Amino acid sequence: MTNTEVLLAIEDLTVSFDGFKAVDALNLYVNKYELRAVIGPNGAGKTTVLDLICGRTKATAGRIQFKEKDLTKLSEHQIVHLGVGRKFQTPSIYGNLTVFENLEISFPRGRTVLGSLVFRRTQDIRDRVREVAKEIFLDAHLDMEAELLSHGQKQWLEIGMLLIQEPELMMLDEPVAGMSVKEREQTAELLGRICRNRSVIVIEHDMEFVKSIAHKVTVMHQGKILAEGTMESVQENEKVIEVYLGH
Amino acid sequence: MGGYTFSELGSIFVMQGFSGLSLFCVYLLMALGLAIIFGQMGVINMAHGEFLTMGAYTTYFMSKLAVDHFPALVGIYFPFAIILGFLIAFGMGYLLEVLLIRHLYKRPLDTLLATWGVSLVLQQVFRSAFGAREVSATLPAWLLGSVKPTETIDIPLNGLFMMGLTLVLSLLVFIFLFRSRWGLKVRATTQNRVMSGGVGINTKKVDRMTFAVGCGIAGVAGAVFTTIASTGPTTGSLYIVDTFLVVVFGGAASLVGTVASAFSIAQAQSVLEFFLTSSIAKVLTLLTVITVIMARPEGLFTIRVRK
Amino acid sequence: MKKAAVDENRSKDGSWLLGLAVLSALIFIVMPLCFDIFRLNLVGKYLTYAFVAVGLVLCWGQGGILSLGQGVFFGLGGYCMAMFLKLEASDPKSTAIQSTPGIPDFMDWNQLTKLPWFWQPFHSLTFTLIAVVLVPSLFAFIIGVAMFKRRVGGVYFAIITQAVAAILTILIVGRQGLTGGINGITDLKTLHGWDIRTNGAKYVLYFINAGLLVASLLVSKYITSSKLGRLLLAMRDKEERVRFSGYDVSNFKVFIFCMAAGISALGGAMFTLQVGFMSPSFVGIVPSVEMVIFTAVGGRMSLLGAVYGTLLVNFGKTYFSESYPALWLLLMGGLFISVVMFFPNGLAGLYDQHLKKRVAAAGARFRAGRAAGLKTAPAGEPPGMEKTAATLPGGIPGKRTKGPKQPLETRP
Amino acid sequence: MTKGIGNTQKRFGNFIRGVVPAAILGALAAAYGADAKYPTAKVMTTGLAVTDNEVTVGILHSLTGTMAISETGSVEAEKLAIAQINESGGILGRKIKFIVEDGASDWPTFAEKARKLLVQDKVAAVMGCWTSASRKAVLPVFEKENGMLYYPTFYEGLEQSKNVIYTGQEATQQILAGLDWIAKEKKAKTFYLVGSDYIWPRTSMKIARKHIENVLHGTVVAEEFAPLGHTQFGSLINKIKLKKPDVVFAAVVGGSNVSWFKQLKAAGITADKQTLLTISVTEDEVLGIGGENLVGFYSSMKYFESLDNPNNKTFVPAFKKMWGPNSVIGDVTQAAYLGPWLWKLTVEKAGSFDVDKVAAASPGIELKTAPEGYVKLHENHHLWSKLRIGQWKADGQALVVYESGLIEPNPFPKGYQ
Amino acid sequence: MLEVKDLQVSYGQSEVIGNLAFEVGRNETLAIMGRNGMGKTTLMKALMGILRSRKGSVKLDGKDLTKMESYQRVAAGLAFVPQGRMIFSALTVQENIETGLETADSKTIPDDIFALFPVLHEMRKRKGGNLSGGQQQQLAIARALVSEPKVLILDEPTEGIQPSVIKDIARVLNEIRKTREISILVSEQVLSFTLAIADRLLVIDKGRFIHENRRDQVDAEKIKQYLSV
Repeated sequence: MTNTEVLLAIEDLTVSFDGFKAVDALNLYVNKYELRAVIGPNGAGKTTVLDLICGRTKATAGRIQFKEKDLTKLSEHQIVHLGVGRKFQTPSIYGNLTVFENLEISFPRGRTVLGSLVFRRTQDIRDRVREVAKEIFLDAHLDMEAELLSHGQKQWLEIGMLLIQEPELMMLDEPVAGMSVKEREQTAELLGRICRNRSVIVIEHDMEFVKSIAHKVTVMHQGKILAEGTMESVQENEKVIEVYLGH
Repeated sequence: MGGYTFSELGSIFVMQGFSGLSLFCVYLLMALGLAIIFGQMGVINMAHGEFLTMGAYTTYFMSKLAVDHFPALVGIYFPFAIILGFLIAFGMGYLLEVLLIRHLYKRPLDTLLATWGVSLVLQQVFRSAFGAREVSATLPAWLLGSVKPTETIDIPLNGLFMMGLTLVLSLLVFIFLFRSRWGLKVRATTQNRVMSGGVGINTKKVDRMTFAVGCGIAGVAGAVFTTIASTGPTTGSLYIVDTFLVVVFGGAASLVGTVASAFSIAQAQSVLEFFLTSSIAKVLTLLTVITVIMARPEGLFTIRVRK
Repeated sequence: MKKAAVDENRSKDGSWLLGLAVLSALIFIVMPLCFDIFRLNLVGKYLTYAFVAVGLVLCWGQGGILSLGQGVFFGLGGYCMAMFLKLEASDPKSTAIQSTPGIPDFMDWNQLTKLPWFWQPFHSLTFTLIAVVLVPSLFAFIIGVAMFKRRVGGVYFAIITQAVAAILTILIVGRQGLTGGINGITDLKTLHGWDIRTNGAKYVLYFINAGLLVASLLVSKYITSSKLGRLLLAMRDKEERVRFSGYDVSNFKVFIFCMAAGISALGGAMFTLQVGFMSPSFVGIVPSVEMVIFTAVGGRMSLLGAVYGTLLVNFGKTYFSESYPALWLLLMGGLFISVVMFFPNGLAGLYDQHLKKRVAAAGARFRAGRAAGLKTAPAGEPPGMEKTAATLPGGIPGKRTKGPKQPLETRP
Repeated sequence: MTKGIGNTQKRFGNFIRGVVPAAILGALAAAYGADAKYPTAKVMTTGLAVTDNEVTVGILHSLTGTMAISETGSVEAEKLAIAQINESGGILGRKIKFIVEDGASDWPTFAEKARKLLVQDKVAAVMGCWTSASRKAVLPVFEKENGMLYYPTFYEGLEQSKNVIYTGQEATQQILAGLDWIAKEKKAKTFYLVGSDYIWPRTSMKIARKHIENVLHGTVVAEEFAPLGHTQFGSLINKIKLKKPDVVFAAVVGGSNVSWFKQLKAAGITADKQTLLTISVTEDEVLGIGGENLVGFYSSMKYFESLDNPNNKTFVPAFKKMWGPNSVIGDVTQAAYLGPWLWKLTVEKAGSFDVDKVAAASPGIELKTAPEGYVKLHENHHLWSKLRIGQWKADGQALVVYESGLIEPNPFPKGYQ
Repeated sequence: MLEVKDLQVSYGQSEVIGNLAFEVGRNETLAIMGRNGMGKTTLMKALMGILRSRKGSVKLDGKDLTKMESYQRVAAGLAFVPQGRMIFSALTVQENIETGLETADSKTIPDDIFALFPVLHEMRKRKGGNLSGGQQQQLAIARALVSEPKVLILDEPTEGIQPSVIKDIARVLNEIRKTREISILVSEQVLSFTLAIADRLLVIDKGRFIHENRRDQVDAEKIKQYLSV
């Protein structure tokens, strides 16, 4: 890879909790328009890496370069403003708002106190909300209270809430958990579309799904990178087989 | 401080150190019960001060009983008053948990409001039962006066007693929490309520007992406080904010934190008071506590854990 | 479908405005007609507490920020006003008996010979009126920035506000040469030469107070129905999500906390004017908690409910303390407990549960009848059956659970 | 607990037995006497609650809250005085009826209730208030609505109003003679001043300091104020030990008082080693502090329950008969007892209930039956009274060791401000 | 031994499992297989009384557990090893095991537990949170075993665990079944592990059973198909 293509560069990233190193001197580079899958056993530090990138957890040491800026010094909303979106493991949506309102509230306008006071629902917002809703297969449910959506639909909605902000890097923590086969297929297709003009990091357990989407796979174990490469090369890696893919 | 001999200054230093320690004991006694209730269970019990008052009135009542009817017992009633103070506060705490608190575990801030109401009710009950006047228990002679290790040093007996009791009580709480089966259940429940049920612990019963024990400890604190302060219907409200600050400052879930925080707040307060006026000392101490909480929102003694 | 939602929103606001009209009629017409000036003045006093309650609906109900120190802002507003009035009452002529005429009496008693610097600007009414709102808001801003930027929240914030109230009380009481101490600032007489103690003045002040309250309600309503209001609700339940949608959560909390403080301060200033003095007993913890209770009784999510709650509790307090002095604490305590236990949504919740459908149905019938005459009747559900009210979470910070309880743990 | 309840019942029984017959007698007397000599239209021209056989007064004290502790005694004394007045034929042939209002230890509530008493109930006079703060809160109300307040507490002075009669002592009456005595008796030169942090102790200490420095030519080694409700005096006590003053002059109030004396005793500061003069301890406070913690310390008051004079010999039993044998009578309680009596004498002198006339007639009123002895109302609406120093005994009573002559009230003392 | 009838569980409006019925025989090991999100964990939690079921009944040895709280079910003879182990990370290993003694007759940890898991004996003073995943899994099983259950319920015991340890766990489970004569109900995604321990397999999909096999008749290919996308 050449330097110009790198969107996210993580170097020597370390975070320790009470002596326990959840992420240990990690180096990770994600290119523009790349879809990267991160896999690894529970407790390998996958979610913690996402937490570190999006500012939810502060690093003990190391740097996270995103578009020439060091994210470790920024707060969560600043990181979002730079173009990083994050979906949580369990879908985090506003249950008592409608799908429309969920998307609207995520629309990047009126983000300041004053802005939100004078915010009006204009036609361009309506159009954009519909557009995104269509993309995440929820255009028929715009007025449904989000609480009533199925688990998979909630996952989509959260992805939609990121999409509407047009981030350059999207991080998805287990996006297909709880989805039906058909929903998984749809999600795979959605991710394929999404990463056409942005980079995506996906944490997933479902190997088949990872295989179907990822350009490149990173395997994590005990806070470190165990292997990196194509799905095939990773699957043949001895160490990986030992800790993870044994079966 | 010219004009004083070295030994005089030394004595003052010793006595000042002792005042700081007494204050530490006061704070710790107040906070121990709350550290269990708030720290372990997350219940904000604004009526905690009233459980303290309960213990104090128990002592007063016992002392009156002894003075009026059994003068021979005046010298020895006090330990029994402490035990009875514990039992009464424990019983009332148990009742409160059953009637009120258990319905509110999911709404911690609402327990604050409801228990505030409880504290109002209890204050009025005290007032109706014991009158609005402040009362004072007649203390046994062995609790009055001071020991004089040197000519210039006076160490108050009640302070010593309080320290001894604080030590014993802290040890008991420690044993209760860390060395008993019961404590094991409490800690398991605090860590993971669902899983505790899954290994066979009756978490509701644990809650009830934990809350009651916390209240009982407040009762003991109240009984002990009769040696240094008065008892009135509103006595408890004097302590409540300080108590919460001690617990919050130390880090709600950590018993060691509570001890450390009681110690540092007491020392700060006591030293500042010696050099400044009491009011300013109090203001400065509170401000420091707030600033520290700002810097460490989870309190002094918390472990950074993975989210 | 979208159209229906818009209509629904509009009718939601419509029924709120109707509610406001009813409340206004009660305050502006019914109360003055029913009560003599003594009682009306009392009502006026209660209504000043309603400002605090409205502020609490904003920051507690909407924002999930429980402050147990709102009395601080009420008090600061009141003190600003009282300082101006005291300076006016302390002209050299009426204070000729003092060693230093022309300064407030309590300063003279405390051997001050010069007006302290921070009292100087309160000679100006314009400055005072600005300070009444600005000083408490600024104070709230400092607390808010300090706390919310550091993500201190929930119980911790509540306890810290109590500590702040305690600190301020100690300072006011302790620096009595500057503040009047525990006595407060008393014996206030005139506002720009206008005697505020006369019955006429009391009427005027009552109506000004009522007017300001309605204005505060309107402003608050605007805030809660703006995107900011929705964001507050959203961050109350899912703070992380809001943060990761690119919002600086602390800014919004600071804003709503300052708003609440400013509104409370207005109440404080009107209190000073109507009652004729200000004392540190409002800054303390007890009144602050009582004001939270007013809000809880009214319904923590309901702006109008806050006003009703305040009036109800205070009428109760006055009535019971006149009739059964020893009982009112018991009743008050009982009220706290029962509201929390049985009516977590307060009066507003009761209204929603029992009366609303009927009122809404009646409204719908009325409108339907009227609309039928014009063209087709508006279709769909009755306008009062808004979904927001029904799905608003009951308590903080946990939300009302639906169906089976969610398991507490999540996967690690 | 049972004992307390029993007490209340007995008290109430006594009250019924005492008051009911008196009321009937009073009413009878009124039915015959009032119209003839004092027609209502003549004795009252301002719309007060005065009928042909009744006149209404208000009692305004804290029945709840922190101040209830102190104010209960005053309410009891005022009720006793009213019952006795009614028993002896009432006032201008009219029986006194009273309305009790609760100030709830909250100053705005005092103002609200004062306004209610004056505006709604139109009471002819109000016996009430205890703290300066509550008085300051109601003062504008009384001046605005033109009411009459009988205020019982010793206080800081610096006030004088047409609408208030101060039956307690102002600061100079309580402090100066006391300091003179202790300076002379104990050859005291150095003083340590300690008070609660609010206006009365601060003003009192200010006056004390001026007197010590300018008149007694002594030294004030330190002046300390603890926040109200303070319970930890360890550091302060150490400071006293360090300074070793000849006299500790104290004005600590409320619950703090108890902690203060208990901790003094515990730290070994007892009367045999340290002279202490307080202006804030009466028999009421001793009940809370415990006599054993105070033995040998001095209080500067105008009245002690143990006072040996004929008036007091009848007053104390009457009080105990009405309120139970365990009740105690402190300085303020006695001063509160004077209120209704002074008012009765004044009304009878003026021949009218009208506030203006009562205010005008007040100066010069003499009450010879006061438990504290002879008192006289000054033009400034304060009382001439004596100062007494009591030394506390373990049983909670004081031994009066010094008594001054009648002292003129001087609420605005020149040279002390 | 364990008899489940018409069990139905929902989150809010969405039904997660509907009308499940099955039985675990005495001394039988039954495995329930299925992909993530198909309702395995929900079923396990419902059996333990952690989730309330909307309908249906659970009987253990003829005793109706349906209305019981979790701790009562444990007392009645169920024991639970949850997904993700859920050990009490701030308690020591020994304390963790002791929490399981609540319903047992003995109040000290029986020796055979440490014989079964020697590594736990070595580490008994360590905090549970500092153990490796495999050790935690053993700890969770030990904690469940000390309550002397009739039925042991394990929810995805192999998740995130190294293959060598997985083999260990299989061995231990088989040993337990033999020596203690208890029934085991286990939910799994790993077929090899399942085949090593289970007498019978059920496959769950979208909250319903779609396939059943005895171990000797297992059609591995078919089950693999159900388990993959």
